[in-house]
Amino acid sequence: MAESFDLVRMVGIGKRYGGVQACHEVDFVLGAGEVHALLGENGAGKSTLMKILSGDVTEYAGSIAINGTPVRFSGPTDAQAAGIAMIHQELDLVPGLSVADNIFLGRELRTTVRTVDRRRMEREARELLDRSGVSLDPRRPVGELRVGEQQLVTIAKAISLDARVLIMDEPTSALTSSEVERLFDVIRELRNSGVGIVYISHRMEEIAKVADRATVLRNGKIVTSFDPRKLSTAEVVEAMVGRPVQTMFTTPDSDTGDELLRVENLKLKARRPRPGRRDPDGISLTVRSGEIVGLAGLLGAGRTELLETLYGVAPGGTRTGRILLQGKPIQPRGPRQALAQGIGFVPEDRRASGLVLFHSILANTVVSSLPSYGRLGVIARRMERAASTRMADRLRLKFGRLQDEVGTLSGGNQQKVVFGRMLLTEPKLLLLDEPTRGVDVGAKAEIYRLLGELAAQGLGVLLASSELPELVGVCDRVVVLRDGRDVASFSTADSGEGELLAAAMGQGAVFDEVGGV
Amino acid sequence: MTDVQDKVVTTEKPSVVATLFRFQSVFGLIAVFVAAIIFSPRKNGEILFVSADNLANVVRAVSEIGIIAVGMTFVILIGGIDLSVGAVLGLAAVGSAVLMVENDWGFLPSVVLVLAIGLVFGALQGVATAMIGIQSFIVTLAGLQIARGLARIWSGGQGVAIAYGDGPKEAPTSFALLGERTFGGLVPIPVIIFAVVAIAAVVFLRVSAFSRHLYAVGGNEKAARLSGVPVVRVKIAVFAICGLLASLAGIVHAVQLNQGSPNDGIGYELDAIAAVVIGGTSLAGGRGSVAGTVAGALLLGVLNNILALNNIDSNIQLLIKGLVIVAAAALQRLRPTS
Amino acid sequence: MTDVQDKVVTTEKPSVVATLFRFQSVFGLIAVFVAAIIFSPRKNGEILFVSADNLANVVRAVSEIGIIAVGMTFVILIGGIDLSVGAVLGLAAVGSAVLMVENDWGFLPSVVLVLAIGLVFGALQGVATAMIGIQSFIVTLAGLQIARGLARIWSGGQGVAIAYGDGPKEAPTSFALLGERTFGGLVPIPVIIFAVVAIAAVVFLRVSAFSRHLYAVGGNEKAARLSGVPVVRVKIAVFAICGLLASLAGIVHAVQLNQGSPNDGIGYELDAIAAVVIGGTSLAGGRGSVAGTVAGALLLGVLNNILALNNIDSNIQLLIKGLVIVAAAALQRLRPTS
Amino acid sequence: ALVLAGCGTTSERASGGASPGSSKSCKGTDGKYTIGMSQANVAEPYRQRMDDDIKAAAKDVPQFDVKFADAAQDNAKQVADVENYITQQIDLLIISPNEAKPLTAVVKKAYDKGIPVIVLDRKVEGDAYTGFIGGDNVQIGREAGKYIAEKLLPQGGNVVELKGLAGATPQAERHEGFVEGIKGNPKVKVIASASGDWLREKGQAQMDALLKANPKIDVVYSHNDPMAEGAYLAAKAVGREKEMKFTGIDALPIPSGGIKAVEQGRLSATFTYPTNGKEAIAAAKKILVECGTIEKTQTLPTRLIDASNAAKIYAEENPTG
Ligand SMILES: Nc1ncnc2c1ncn2[C@@H]1O[C@H](COP(=O)(O)OP(=O)(O)OP(=O)(O)O)[C@@H](O)[C@H]1O
Ligand SMILES: Nc1ncnc2c1ncn2[C@@H]1O[C@H](COP(=O)(O)OP(=O)(O)OP(=O)(O)O)[C@@H](O)[C@H]1O
Ligand SMILES: [Mg+2]
Ligand SMILES: [Mg+2]
Repeated sequence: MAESFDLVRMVGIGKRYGGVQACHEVDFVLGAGEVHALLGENGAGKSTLMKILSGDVTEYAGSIAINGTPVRFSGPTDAQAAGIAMIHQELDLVPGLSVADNIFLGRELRTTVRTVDRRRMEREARELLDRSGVSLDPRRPVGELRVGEQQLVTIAKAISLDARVLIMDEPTSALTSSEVERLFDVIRELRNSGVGIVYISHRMEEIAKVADRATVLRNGKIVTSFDPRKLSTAEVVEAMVGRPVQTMFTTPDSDTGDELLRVENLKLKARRPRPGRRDPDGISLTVRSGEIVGLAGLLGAGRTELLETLYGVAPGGTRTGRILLQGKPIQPRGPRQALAQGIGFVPEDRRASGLVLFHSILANTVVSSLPSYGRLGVIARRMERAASTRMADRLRLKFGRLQDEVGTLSGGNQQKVVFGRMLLTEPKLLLLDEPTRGVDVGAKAEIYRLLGELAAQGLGVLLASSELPELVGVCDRVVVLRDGRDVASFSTADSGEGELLAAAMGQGAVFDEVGGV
Repeated sequence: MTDVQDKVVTTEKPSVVATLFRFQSVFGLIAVFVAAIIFSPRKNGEILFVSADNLANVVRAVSEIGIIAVGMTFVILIGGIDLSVGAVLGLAAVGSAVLMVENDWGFLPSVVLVLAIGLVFGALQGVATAMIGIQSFIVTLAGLQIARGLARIWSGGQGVAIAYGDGPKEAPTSFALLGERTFGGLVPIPVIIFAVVAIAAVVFLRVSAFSRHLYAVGGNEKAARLSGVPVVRVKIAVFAICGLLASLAGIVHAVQLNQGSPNDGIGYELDAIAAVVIGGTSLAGGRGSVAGTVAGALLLGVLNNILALNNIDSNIQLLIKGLVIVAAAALQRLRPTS
Repeated sequence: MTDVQDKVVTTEKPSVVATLFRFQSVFGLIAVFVAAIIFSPRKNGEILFVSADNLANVVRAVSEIGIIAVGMTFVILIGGIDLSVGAVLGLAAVGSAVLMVENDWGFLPSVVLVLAIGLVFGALQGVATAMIGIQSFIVTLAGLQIARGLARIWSGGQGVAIAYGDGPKEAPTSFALLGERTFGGLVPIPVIIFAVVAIAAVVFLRVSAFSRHLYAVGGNEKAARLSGVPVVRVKIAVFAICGLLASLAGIVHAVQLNQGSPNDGIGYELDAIAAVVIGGTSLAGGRGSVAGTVAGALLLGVLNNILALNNIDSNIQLLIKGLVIVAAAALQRLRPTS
Repeated sequence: ALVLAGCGTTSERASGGASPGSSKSCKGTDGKYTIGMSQANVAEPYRQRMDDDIKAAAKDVPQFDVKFADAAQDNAKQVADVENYITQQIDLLIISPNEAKPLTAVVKKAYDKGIPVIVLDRKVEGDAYTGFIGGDNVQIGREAGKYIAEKLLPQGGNVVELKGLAGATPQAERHEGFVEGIKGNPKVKVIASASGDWLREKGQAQMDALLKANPKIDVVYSHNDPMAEGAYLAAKAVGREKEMKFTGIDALPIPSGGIKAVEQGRLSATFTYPTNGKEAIAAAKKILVECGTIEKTQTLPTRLIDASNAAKIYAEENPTG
């Protein structure tokens, strides 16, 4: 009898945020032992739908049944009790608590006298982490971990719930392919033991590999549902965006010019070394004007740290080696100096380091280039509006009014604001750290198109990314980092993802599992 | 996709309610003002509260807290707090009195030096906060004690009385003008000073590049720094401005009370912070306005006045004030989109 | 890949320096303690500061602030602040005196009622913060005024003297014991109460699940909520604990001074916050410890004592205290990992 | 003219012309009068008692309705309080100023509007008030000094002085008088002094250190009773309370006041600092009800309270209880 029920059945789900209809009449079904991919552009309503299922959002229209029993959760605890666990898109961890404490937060293991059983929590945490393929010390405070490691902790945490329904909202956005492979192994294991999994991702190549079924949301409504293994990526993308996306990657007509940036044997010895940080330990590379150079590497290879060092925001220490900008040696001292020299930087985590979410699109766009909109410290509002509007048009930003809070934009559009801000400073060299993390395919294509355009105008770009297809598709050349050193350099014209990955892992062999687009 | 996105967004035309809530910070003031009229004692049919004289008194009484609160708004906008303002007010009051009376300095040099002291004192607190990275609560708590100690030492522990005249040990009569009233004896000069400071601050926050930096630092310091905002300089400048305005309030205080006492301004910091928060500025930084602060200061002034006019017992006054502050803060939570 | 990861992890053995810095919150205390010994006046070759009864005095003098500061640590750990503790102390001191002396209640019922009042008062502030969402700074600023007003009303404005005996209008002699000394007349009972509170708090924070919830609410409220932490309940409980401890300090205060005055504890909130922050707890929440707070409170006590022993001018004392507070806070910034 | 003569015995009206208040104010026994009392700071027990005394005395005058305001130690707040009384058109102002200079202008403003003003405890400057009633802190300090030099330490000895809040006028005056008072006996030495900010617990903490630093203390001269009590508690804690004597000032006739402390043997002596509440209402009655005049300055003498008279005086001051 129980067999005849679906694990999860959501019927007629609706949710409004002010003027935004995040979900509208959505029917969603998840079966036991099924991996169900949820696709859609930024702002399509994927997270909202899943937040409703996991008890995070409690006011909504429609009904939910678990195994045929109607439920209405009044909070995440209820949902957990009903066997639903969710990995949230934003890394929701407590920085001051240890990995073990975070994993068991809210359901701490107790001793017989009701005190916290720290030893057991640490042991079980270690086992969980091992299972998802990371060996992290469970006693380390989460605040010290890198973004990717934190993401692995959230995964371990969700797995530890032994849920019947596991929702993964962009679990891999900060992971490189090896961690992703591990995760997929875990997902397959769970599926085989009857767990229903909802998988949300903007990395199209992952969907075909892991999902049994896929549902596409657009503007809060279900558009279509299909078997991803039977469709090509292009068809999936078309289903999502609603129109064919002709070329994902507009490989630039590599018309490169003079040498713009030269880094020679750059090393940074931090005055106060932080555990887990991988400061440059002998990196040499060059970027020509009009060239897009990729930075590949595994989690913790030191890509972020290299960009931070070049932008002058790495922690203090002794720097050796040389950095030359247009042939002249420079000593990066901080964002102001870097911007003045024509170096722009788009940080990895746009929410934490890029935007003031509750400030307007306008304020966020112009903040780096304010002095150019007036005289004597007085802003000419017309000039600043004009600049902001111009940038929004150029980036094809989707927005209502410039006064809207930037936090109400979808992820991809937020990313464009950070981008646009840097473009307004008219840089010669742009340092990009994971610029498409969490950005949907359509918006990604726009960002790539834009990069191509900029390069054509003579800008040099140094692009760190964890997505190999992106590196291969967008860059002229890719430099591979490992342990803070550059270990290889490829021209994308004549090498593929496999070679990149092998170099990144320090192996000669090629991983054939890592499929292409 | 574009059309739907557009539609989604354009449904967000500011509704009447939303527009109304833009002025939320004055809701409390209006409520208290109306209550004041209703509860005002009457004499011979005249509503005492709304008499011109009384209203002038109300505004005069809040002018010092108001001036301080404008500076405090800046500090709170960058996510800081300044507990030293009351003590700096005392230091400035003592300074004006000692310089003009005991040292026989002229009006201008005294005022300039006193303002400079406030500016430098604030800037030093800014340095400790921005460059050493100590939390501003603790820096300015220490600053409070230091400023109070300096004021005691400078004044010799006693209030320094200010007499006016051209003789020795007399302050220039031009200084006394600051405490007078104008426009037919109705509008006190301190009120005009407060108004000028408030308007200047509002305009400054609207048009200056600096103000964008200030909001950015308070909104997300890390993002501001990466965007090239001179975070350290902004912080130091903001604390310096706050010290400067506290000093200005101290000069106004001295001239109104004809003396500079080292115990002047005790506890004013909490009143100023209350005015700022009631005015809708978030203690977390990045959100708020000077206009709200002015409304908040006036609310507190009207409240004090109406309680006094009705001769409410001072203990009951404490209870009522506490409850009104909570209620006013709760009003701030009524935003349609939270 | 695994090997690389392993290497990354295993390099993280805590170095000697890092271990040392785990106890950073006592650095300041040690520095001030050493300075106190150096600058201590001597009589007949005896270093007055380190004499047993002077040290007992130092700890007795900080016991009230210490008890309050333990509760304040909890509040600050969840990212809040409680400005009402000094006023609640006054309310509790008045309450104990009035109940035992004027109402002739017994020891236990009086103490229980007074503690309950503190608990409920704190809990109500917690409700206003957690459920209405008003910033705790402003809630407790209002709470300060309300508690002070209640204390004034309850006591009739005057301190209520506590006389001991079995007669009417006399407090039970058992109550007087709380102010006595034990262990050969050396260790004051208030010190023991402080020690018990502090140790209980340290143990509680180590072993209880509640403490994880508390750190989580302060560190990342949203994450706490999503993990099923009862955020609202945690907040209310924490403010209730803080009120309870402030009440306990009020009882200790009353018994030490043989009276309950509505003006007791004015300004204690700032001392308590200073102790917490000097002890390394971040006002942003989520990070800190009770052990640090105890060290912070002792630091302030030693500082006050050595300044008094040397008969430093009270104005200079203010300056020195301000500077030492800043220096102690700056010491907290020396962490190898910030 | 009659009224003018009555009210202005010692004062000349700054505003000239009609005598303030009187013609307008005095409506005889049939009138109803609102009196505004502006208190500097009720958080000081002395001032709370002053308000209480005024309240009690006013009960016996059915024509009077007394309102109270508390400036909480803030000059600016007290200015506002007086202004609010002016707005309310009160019939008479009693003020106990927080400080002299800052309140002078607003008191004059009230006085010039024809409101009779009785100033208590601390004077304002000039003479734009109807009458001042107060104690003499220098005199009290002197009496205390003499008492210590002659009665407690005729053979000389070590005195420590616990001072009030730095910057407060009474603190300076009580110190100044004391120094004069002990002059007669050069063997009396003030070996240390500390500021207890008028507070019991500060007195206690300061005394802890003074006891530690000074092995021989014979007398503790405290600027008020609460600090003296605090000092006593500190000495008791180290078992030295019998070695020395304690004196205070204020002698408030309340259970937590100095008279009780003398009666119960903790303090050797204290000196009354009269609150003048009763006298203020008497003066108000004279002005408003009896249309009479009052003295421009009325200084109430201090009284020595020691074990011999403490119980009696306490009973006198609290007739009902
Ligand atoms: N708390 C909120 N307040 C207001 N609007 C919200 C809120 N959460 C989501 N929205 C809006 O609801 C819509 C759907 O958002 P949702 O997060 O579900 O999108 P998503 O499909 O998960 O997008 P992404 O791929 O970027 O994660 C968006 O327009 C978003 O701006
Ligand atoms: N122990 C640490 N404490 C605080 N921050 C850290 C620590 N280790 C790393 N970080 C920060 O984390 C970021 C690097 O982690 P990130 O997640 O970017 O690694 P990654 O992208 O996987 O690897 P890569 O170094 O190749 O970029 C940097 O911003 C760095 O400052
Ligand atoms: Mg999402
Ligand atoms: Mg990175």
